[in-house]
Amino acid sequence: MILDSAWVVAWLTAAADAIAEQAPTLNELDREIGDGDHGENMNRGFEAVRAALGDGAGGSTPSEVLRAAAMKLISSIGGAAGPLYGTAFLRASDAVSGRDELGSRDVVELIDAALRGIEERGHAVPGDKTMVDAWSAAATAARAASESGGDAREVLQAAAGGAEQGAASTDALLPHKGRASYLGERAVGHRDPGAVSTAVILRAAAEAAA
Amino acid sequence: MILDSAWVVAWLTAAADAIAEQAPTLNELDREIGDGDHGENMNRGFEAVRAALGDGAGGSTPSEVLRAAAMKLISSIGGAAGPLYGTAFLRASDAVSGRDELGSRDVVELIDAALRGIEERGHAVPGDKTMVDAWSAAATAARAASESGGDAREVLQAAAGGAEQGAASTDALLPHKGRASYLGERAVGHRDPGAVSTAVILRAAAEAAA
Amino acid sequence: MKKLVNDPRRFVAESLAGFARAHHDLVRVNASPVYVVRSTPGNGKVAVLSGGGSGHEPLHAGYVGIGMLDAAVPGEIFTSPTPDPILAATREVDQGAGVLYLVKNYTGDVLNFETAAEFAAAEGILVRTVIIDDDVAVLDSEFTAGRRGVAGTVLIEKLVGAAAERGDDLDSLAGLAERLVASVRSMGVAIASPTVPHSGRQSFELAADEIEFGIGIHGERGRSRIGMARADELTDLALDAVLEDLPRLPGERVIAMVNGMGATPGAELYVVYRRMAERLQGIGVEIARSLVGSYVTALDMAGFSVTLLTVDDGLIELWDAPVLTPTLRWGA
Amino acid sequence: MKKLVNDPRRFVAESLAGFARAHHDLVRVNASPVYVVRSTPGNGKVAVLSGGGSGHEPLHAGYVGIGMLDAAVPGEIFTSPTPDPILAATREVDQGAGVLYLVKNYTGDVLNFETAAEFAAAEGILVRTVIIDDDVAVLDSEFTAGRRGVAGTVLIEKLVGAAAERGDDLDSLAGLAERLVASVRSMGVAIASPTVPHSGRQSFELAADEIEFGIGIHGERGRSRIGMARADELTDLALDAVLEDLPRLPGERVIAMVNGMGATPGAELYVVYRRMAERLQGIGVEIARSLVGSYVTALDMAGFSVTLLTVDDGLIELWDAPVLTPTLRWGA
Ligand SMILES: Nc1ncnc2c1ncn2[C@@H]1O[C@H](COP(=O)(O)OP(=O)(O)O)[C@@H](O)[C@H]1O
Ligand SMILES: Nc1ncnc2c1ncn2[C@@H]1O[C@H](COP(=O)(O)OP(=O)(O)O)[C@@H](O)[C@H]1O
Ligand SMILES: [Mg+2]
Ligand SMILES: [Mg+2]
Ligand SMILES: [Mg+2]
Ligand SMILES: [Mg+2]
Repeated sequence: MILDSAWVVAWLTAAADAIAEQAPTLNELDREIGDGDHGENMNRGFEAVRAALGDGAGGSTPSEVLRAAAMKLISSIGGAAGPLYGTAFLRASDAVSGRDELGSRDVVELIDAALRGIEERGHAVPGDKTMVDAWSAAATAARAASESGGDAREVLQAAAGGAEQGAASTDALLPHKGRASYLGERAVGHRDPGAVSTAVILRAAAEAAA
Repeated sequence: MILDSAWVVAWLTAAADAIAEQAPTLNELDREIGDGDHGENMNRGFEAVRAALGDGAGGSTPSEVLRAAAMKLISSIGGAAGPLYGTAFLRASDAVSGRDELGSRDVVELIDAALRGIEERGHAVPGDKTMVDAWSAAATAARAASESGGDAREVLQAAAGGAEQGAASTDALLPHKGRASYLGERAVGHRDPGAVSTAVILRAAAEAAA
Repeated sequence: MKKLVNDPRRFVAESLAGFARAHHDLVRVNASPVYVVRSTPGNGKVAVLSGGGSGHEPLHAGYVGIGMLDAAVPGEIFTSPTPDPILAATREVDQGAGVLYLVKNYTGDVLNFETAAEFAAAEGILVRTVIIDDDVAVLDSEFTAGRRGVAGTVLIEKLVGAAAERGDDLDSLAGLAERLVASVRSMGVAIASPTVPHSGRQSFELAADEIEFGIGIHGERGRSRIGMARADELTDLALDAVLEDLPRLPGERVIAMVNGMGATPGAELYVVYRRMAERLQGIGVEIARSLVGSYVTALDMAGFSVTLLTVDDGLIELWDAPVLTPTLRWGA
Repeated sequence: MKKLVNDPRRFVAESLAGFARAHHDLVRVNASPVYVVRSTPGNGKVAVLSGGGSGHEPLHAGYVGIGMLDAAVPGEIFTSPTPDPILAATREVDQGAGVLYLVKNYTGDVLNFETAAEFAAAEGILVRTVIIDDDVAVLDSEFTAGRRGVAGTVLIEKLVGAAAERGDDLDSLAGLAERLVASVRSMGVAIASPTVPHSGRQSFELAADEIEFGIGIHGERGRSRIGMARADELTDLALDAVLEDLPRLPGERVIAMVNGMGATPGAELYVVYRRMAERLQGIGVEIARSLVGSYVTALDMAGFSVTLLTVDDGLIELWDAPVLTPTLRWGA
């Protein structure tokens, strides 16, 4: 499949499906080191996006669809994840504006922009045990795949794999941001829910392109 | 032992010991069909009596000691049992006033007076599943023992046995007075705590005379 | 369930001590015998006194103050106070105009207040007693101890207290209280049992899907054990029981109360109130005033009760009259 | 634990609907987007707005009214509201003098209010934001999200609300709020976990002899898990943590608060208050005013928090100033 606006719609729809399915797991992870609502929040957000896309919102370019989704996420997720994912998708939209189809380099820039957006909004850096760990691992893997000549689909596969590794890497980390940071040592050994939802979303992106 | 004021003191002391020991059982019975405090209430009352007797309160005749105990019970038990047992001991005191030693007929009158006092205060009749069932069975047994020539000690034994049977008889009864009456049918099969505490107190009277 | 207590036998005394420190501007707590009086005695008015077992906080001590109770006499947990503290409080608050006892209908309370009233009369203090029995869960027949006094007690204490502050005499206050008792009904539901401090045991065990319907405020089991249901269904059950029993005319006005049993958060009580208000609107009963919160509790029992009191303009005026107590405050 | 709910996803909406019906004389609840405003707008004054996840009732909606908040914006359970309702409420309450956001320090609240403030500024509405972080359980370091905003929030909302009613301008109100944040500290203990409606699961499991020390108000686990202890010991633990951290001088005055977490009866809170008052007296700290009750909760969590705010005559005057809200009422 070519990565046009239809792909973004397919991605967001696949993400909505996957988040709905994973919501209980995300709630449970958040219950361990947060307040137990991450799955609830993400599900509310992506169902809102799904509904908006159904109403033909979105647009004719990837950038327009991503912007429409960002707005929905900001206005429906709430909590910490809402502004963070909202900013991520806004920046991703900016990064690919004007293009009708995305190539491998565009995908790298899309993910990079999302990562930078989250870092700027939340002031977290890799290693703080947040979704940033998943996004940054995804960005690194995506860039590597693209530089070694991978096509857009391969870059998305790499990003998804990177995000999953980044999420897994949070188990060992001491939290420095978000609610988990209240627990300090007690949070070590637990996986960050936002990093996991990031991996779920990027895996959906890869599958939508497959 | 002759039934003089020393016997009343011995009786009340034995009753205080027995109530203290039975308090958890009485709480438990009351938990089933009341509010779970009967043992607590009776224990508070008889410990107050014990303390008063220790301070040399009481007096030189059975009647005086019984009156002192009645006052303590009224001012320390509270709940339904307080005024009822208080009245019982007041009337018992009146019934034997003036005598230094009690014979079998005096014992019968003492128990009769206590029963009538409780019935007048609480408006319960035998069969209502209250302490009245224990007192009335005790009174009947005491009268029978006295009429068949039993001495005071034998009359007290009979009263104690009667009270125990009266208490056991409450199991099958439908409650018409006190908290248990709120439960109606749900209280059937449970023993009335006040009837049990009555049996405990009258058994102590018999043992103090033995 | 765990509790914030030290020695369970000192629970009532220590809680009152904290209450006294927190509200010394409004009330004075007498340590022995235990009773609570307002710090500024109303001059020359009839005194309104209530009391009963502890464990129902803020009832009754939380309602002592200007425009409500002159004295509250708390007993041990779920145990009526003995006559002594009732008598001592009566002596302190009587100003010659007499004292009105508002007594919840429990054998223990009735007998102990009766005894205190006899002693007070012997001392020449005018005492009238009105028995409150608003709980429709209990069959009101000669084969029971009669209906229990529950959440409606707060409404009666507020209205009668306002009339006393206004200067009504003892007989008219007793008459008012009796009219109020005739026009108030309550029904309660428990979704979790309380635990009595001295026993540390739950008063009754409930499975995750069971509740007690028609409970009192002492951890007694209820009229029946039924399955857990949605808030709206539980509200309907309780409200229907009240409506069936409340003498009323369509188009009439009520004070509507949703009372929490001690461990139920306010947010849940508003879910119940929402349903009750919709239902009443549906049958043309106007809610003139409302009260939603944990006002008459049973230790840490979870659940709620609904109470309706039919009112007219005169009663609404009394309801709106200034009240200044640790728990209820308005207009002052 | 069982709850009085219908559809868990409708819990916040239905509870607010009941709240709106019960308090229509004081507040108006906007259904979509969801926010609560006082029914009588203060004319020309600076508007004070707060909000955050639901589940902390009566915070914040219960404090909307004369002399306290002009608007409250409740999110889903334990989830910060999104920028839209914050912006909509901001538009409604702004009277040209600007709007002060009082925000509890949680990443979600901070980011969503920040976003709303940017939108509001773009529309030419003056907005100042003050972050409240009174919870000493959390290490205040760059390695954490910083301290949480907990029970102290109520004290700040009352005092700043009174100053706004008095007519203070936006900058001085922000300055006052910052001074208050610097002089308030809280510490909390959970003896039983809350249950989040949508999951139906307890946020943490505690054995009968365990408690969580240093908890927040979202069912997060605390700083540490320790053994259950007597009320006085638990009070000392919490109070010591507060005293260690609170910048203070001997002989100074405080507003002292014992807050219930949702399922803890008031009678137990007074046991805690008793101990706290004795301890403070012992070290020569005068309790100028006090607040004991469930004012900032975590659904049906059981436990308490203690809060101290150092005050002077000026602040006591603001505390005593009239307040007329569904939850706090005096002088009006
Ligand atoms: N400052 C931050 N920077 C980046 N990500 C963050 C930050 N704070 C929180 N997060 C992410 O947000 C997730 C929690 O989201 P969610 O549970 O929906 O919000 P809340 O914590 O408000 O309940 C965390 O797992 C973490 O990945
Ligand atoms: N009207 C009555 N007449 C006689 N005995 C009664 C009456 N009401 C209650 N009782 C007795 O009192 C007992 C309960 O006493 P207690 O538990 O101490 O008081 P309360 O019911 O106030 O908690 C009952 O078991 C019953 O025997
Ligand atoms: Mg969360
Ligand atoms: Mg009892
Ligand atoms: Mg009792
Ligand atoms: Mg949250």
